[in-house]
Amino acid sequence: METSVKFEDLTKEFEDVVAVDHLNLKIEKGEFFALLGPSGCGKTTTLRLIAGLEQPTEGKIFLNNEDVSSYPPKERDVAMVFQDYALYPHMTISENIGYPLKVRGVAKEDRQERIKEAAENLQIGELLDRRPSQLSGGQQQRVSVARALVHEPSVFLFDEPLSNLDARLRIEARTFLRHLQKELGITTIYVTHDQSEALALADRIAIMEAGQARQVDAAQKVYHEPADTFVANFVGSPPMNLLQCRVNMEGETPILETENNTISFTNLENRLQRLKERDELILGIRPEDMDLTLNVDQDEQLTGLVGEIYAVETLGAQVLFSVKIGNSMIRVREMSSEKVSQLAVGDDVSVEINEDRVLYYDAEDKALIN
Amino acid sequence: METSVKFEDLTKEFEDVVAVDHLNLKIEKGEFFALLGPSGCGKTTTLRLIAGLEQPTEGKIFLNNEDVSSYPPKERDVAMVFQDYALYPHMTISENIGYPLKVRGVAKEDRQERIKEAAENLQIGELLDRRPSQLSGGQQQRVSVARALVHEPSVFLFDEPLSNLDARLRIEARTFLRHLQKELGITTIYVTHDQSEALALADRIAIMEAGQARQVDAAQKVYHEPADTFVANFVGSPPMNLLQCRVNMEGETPILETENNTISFTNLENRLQRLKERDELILGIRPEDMDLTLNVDQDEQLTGLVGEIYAVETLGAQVLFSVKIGNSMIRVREMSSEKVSQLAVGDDVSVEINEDRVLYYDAEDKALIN
Amino acid sequence: MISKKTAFFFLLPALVLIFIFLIFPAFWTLYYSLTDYSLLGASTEFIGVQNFINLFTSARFWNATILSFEFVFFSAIIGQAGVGLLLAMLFHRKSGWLKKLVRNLAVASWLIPAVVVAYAWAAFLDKEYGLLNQIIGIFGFTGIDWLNEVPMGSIIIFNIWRGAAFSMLLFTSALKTIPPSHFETADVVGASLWDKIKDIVLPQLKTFIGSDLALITLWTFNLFTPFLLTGGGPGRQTEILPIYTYFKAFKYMEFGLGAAISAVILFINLTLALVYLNYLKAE
Amino acid sequence: MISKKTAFFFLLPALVLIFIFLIFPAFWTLYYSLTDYSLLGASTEFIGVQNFINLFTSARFWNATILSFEFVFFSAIIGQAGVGLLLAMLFHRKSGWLKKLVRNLAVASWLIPAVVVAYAWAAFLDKEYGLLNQIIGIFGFTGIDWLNEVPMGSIIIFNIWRGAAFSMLLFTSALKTIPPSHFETADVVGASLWDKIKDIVLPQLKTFIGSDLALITLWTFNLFTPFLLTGGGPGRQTEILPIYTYFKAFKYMEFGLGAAISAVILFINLTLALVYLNYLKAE
Repeated sequence: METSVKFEDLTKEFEDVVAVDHLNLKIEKGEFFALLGPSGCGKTTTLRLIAGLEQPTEGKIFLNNEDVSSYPPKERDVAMVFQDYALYPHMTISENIGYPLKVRGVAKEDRQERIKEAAENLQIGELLDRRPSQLSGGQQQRVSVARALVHEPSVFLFDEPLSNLDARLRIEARTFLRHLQKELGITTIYVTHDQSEALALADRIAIMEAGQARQVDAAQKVYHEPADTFVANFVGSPPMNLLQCRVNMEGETPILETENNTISFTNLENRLQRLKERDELILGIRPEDMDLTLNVDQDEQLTGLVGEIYAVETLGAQVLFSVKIGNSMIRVREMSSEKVSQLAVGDDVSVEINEDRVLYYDAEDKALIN
Repeated sequence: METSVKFEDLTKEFEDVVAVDHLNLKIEKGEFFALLGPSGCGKTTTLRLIAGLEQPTEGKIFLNNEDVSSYPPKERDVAMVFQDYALYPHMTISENIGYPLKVRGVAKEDRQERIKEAAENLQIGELLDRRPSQLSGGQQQRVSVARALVHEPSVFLFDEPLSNLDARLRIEARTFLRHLQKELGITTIYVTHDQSEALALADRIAIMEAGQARQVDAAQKVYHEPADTFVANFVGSPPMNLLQCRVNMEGETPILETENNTISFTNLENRLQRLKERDELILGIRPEDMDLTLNVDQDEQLTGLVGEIYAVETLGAQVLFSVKIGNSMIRVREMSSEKVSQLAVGDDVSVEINEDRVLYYDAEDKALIN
Repeated sequence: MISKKTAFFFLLPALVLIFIFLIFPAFWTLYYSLTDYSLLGASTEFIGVQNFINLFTSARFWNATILSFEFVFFSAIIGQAGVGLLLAMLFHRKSGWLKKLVRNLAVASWLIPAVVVAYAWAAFLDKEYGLLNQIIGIFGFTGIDWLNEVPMGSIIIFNIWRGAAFSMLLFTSALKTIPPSHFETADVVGASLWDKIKDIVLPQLKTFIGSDLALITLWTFNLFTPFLLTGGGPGRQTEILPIYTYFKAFKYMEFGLGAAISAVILFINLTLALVYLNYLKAE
Repeated sequence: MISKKTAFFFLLPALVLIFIFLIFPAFWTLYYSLTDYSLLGASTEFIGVQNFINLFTSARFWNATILSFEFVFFSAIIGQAGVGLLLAMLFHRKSGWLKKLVRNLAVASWLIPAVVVAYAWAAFLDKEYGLLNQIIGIFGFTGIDWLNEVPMGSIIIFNIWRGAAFSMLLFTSALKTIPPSHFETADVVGASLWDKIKDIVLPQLKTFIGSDLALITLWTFNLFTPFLLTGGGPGRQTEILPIYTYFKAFKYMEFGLGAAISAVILFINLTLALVYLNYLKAE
């Protein structure tokens, strides 16, 4: 596939902070690509480097195979949508959308036509004579996308464009953006700190921390196989449970000892190799891959993970249990049901793990063990 | 059960706006009660009326069966936690927590002891000598709860206390608050615009709009049986699908006609009565109560809801499909699976509905038909 | 924070004072402007609009009025607001020692009493010993007696210097109210500096520019300190309205006429204030 | 917004001007303060610290200095800042016509030229025709020649009136920086008005109070307009430092001595500014 954007050792330093640290990435033509990470991870700086609003300290940026590292913004053929929409309050919607064309000296009739086309694409054709202050947040957001669209850039840059919308509108705008991007097929780079937004929108996601990409993969893969514990802990709501444990070999059978429990898995063959040679591991288990059972008989000697329910929270059709096991807290998500509704705070429970879904991370470098 | 807070016809008018409109509510002792609604629905005004920060235009407020409508805030025995935490920047954490005691003239040694106790309850015992600016958002939030706790109020008032935290911290703080409230057993009234927060935290929820309560029920009930279409559309993420349709009786068999489809349900007996006498209905179906099937043979005459996939979004372990059916958009949530991953934008699909979960709303007054 | 009753209790005397000190003097001035009140005459009599007739037929009054408008236009509108806006834009979103230095120097200019400034200027511009003429001398030119030969120019430059800092600081804050994304959007689409000024800065700072012009116009119109530099002279070349009033009312004790001039100044100021207010409201 | 090169190109002349107009006059003043430069004398000679010795042994200089400090303390610190803070607190989180009226009147006080105000005050306080004495007369008291008998009091009240509006507006904005939840938290726990002032307002407004005091102290210290009201008299009862400088440097052309007084004023102002800056930094 054709490459649309490429970084080679892209680095940006601000006084004493390295915001982007030797980043190497390729983004395909037509791809919806998300830069995801906590604040200060360098994702916005990366976007601004692509736009030319910042100059790289080191490294190169290629757009459509051309080295644009030293080009000013206007020569890069990109369009940017800002978090605050950046609409000019004294211009009408039509003037706002047409501004990039006006600056580039497009003739008035031609301009009018392209404004109309962009506005219809965004379903805001009837708002053209209003001013930004007369529009709702969702409509303003669409106007800012229309303005980016109108000069037919080869790359779209989005800087947290949905974060000023309320929860309901955000979901609607998300669906709309996802649909629009697939329809137009314009390469899109999307910065967000919201993992659910990145999962929902992007074809591929780069999860960033401290200026580096921890994982670059498709949304499903990022969710189901986080490359390290940072990603595992950042993606998912609530995030993956991470359990520190020691490996104890009883002959050929590995036993995992956690703080005050032992776990042994039945289906051993495929795990044996990766468990055998290590002393310490971190288990990663998503909350939906576990199940709770009430311990009726308190005297019985229990195996597996046992603990006490710390809190019960309703999540719509599901219920989230926080279970205190020694000093760690495990979160278990269950579909609400007759059985589940009987579990209450303070109950002693066993946690069953869906063995096939367990991931193993190295206790040293925190990376996924394959 | 004992009543802790009661409103009788509580009304608050501001110049030309009726913020709270003849509200009647009873909140039990020890209950975690949420006021949920969009901005401007009157939820915060209601909280401020309880605190005594606003005076009601009409109606009465009872705390522990005493009419406190005309009492100043300090005589109401409530404590309030604000969205911005309202910590005094020039005081240490210890002084902040102890401020309510100092104002009430509690002796210094006694004060120290109670500050320590509250701080330990909130697990911030080691922060007492710091200043608010040295604390993270989550720690500040705990300090503000500790300050509310220290004067042992009979009612806790929370005004969106988690909305300044990031997504990850919010989930942790939510679990902690839920646990703490159950442990202390203090009646808690919690204002939020975030439906997931209200569902997770509260025993009961009042969903407010335009100063009135549209539904007052347990979290599970609010989710599974919204009392009207406003609640149905406000609770859940994404919200319930609402489908307008006409009822056509074919003899004793009701047929539902939507814009360009017909639906007939097999299990008729229990529905007959409520469908028979009406012309128009609104069907309410949660996204997780539907299923998609790919229409392989395009020529076949299909019954049920048929449409085209408009967008596909990953939601962690699940996938959200937006399906365009005529002019309406239906959202369907599926567990990710082999079958589901084959569905793509533009595919023609049939939508199957889990009949037992369908809710019926009156097309006129938008209320649930029981 | 304070109950209505307490507030009223504190406010009543404040209101009475404001009434006495602000409203009453205005009426008092108007009343006296219709009399021949003077410390030179024996008794005070009501003479109708005679003072105003005298004023409006006096060449000296018209000279003062025209000079005042010249002074305001060149030193305040063109000078202070123009220089202030230019400096603010130069430093917008920049940082570094240069910005700090200019800002500190600007504020420092307020530390110095007008008397001292006027004094330093008088010394700077002095014909024989002044620094300016000595510098000019180095280049072989003959010095000029600045305060006598270009007196209006001297007090205009003096007032620009005194006031540009205010406009600069006001516009610096004002520019911060424009979100950076507005400039960056313009950068990405390739707008020039002039595009940005025309399409972003001027339209969005209209209110600030209006307020700034209103304030500095009024201040400059009412400024008495040029008196320190030129005493209104030479001749009457720098006798702006406040200096003219001073001569009439204080120096020669023609209180009735002084009141009439005061009334005219009040009227001009009110008119200017209303024009600006109207402009600001239209936004 | 502007490239570094362009900025430098514009800034160079600005910097040169600032250097000439601000830095140089200061050194110039210091230099002249060591000479006997005067329009009366024949030639200018270097006389070392003689001017300063003359100054520090002059009773008139000490009188002016003490009067200046009195004037600043009573009219600026107690008067303007105190009245301003009180008014700001009274109106905090209130709305209504009273607040609007007081604010508009406060701003309106800036519309009026100092000359006109001084004039109205002179008329108001006049012994025989002044309104104040006429009011007093109604109650059967004998009028006082205010400007002659309590001249310092008169110019102090005059300056409070001119400046309280500034402090009030500054503190009004400052109070808005305290989140309402801080006051409401205090309300819920039952804090009294005094608790709120002591525990919330004063600690959180320290910086604003410091800045306000710094500004109004310097302004008042440098104020020349009391001259309009009393001309420094009667006798030397209101001859504050700027007026003293005026007499020496402008009226009697003793430029060397004038430079020495200017240097002393500059020194006092710098000291005051540094004290305030230090206090603000400590926050």
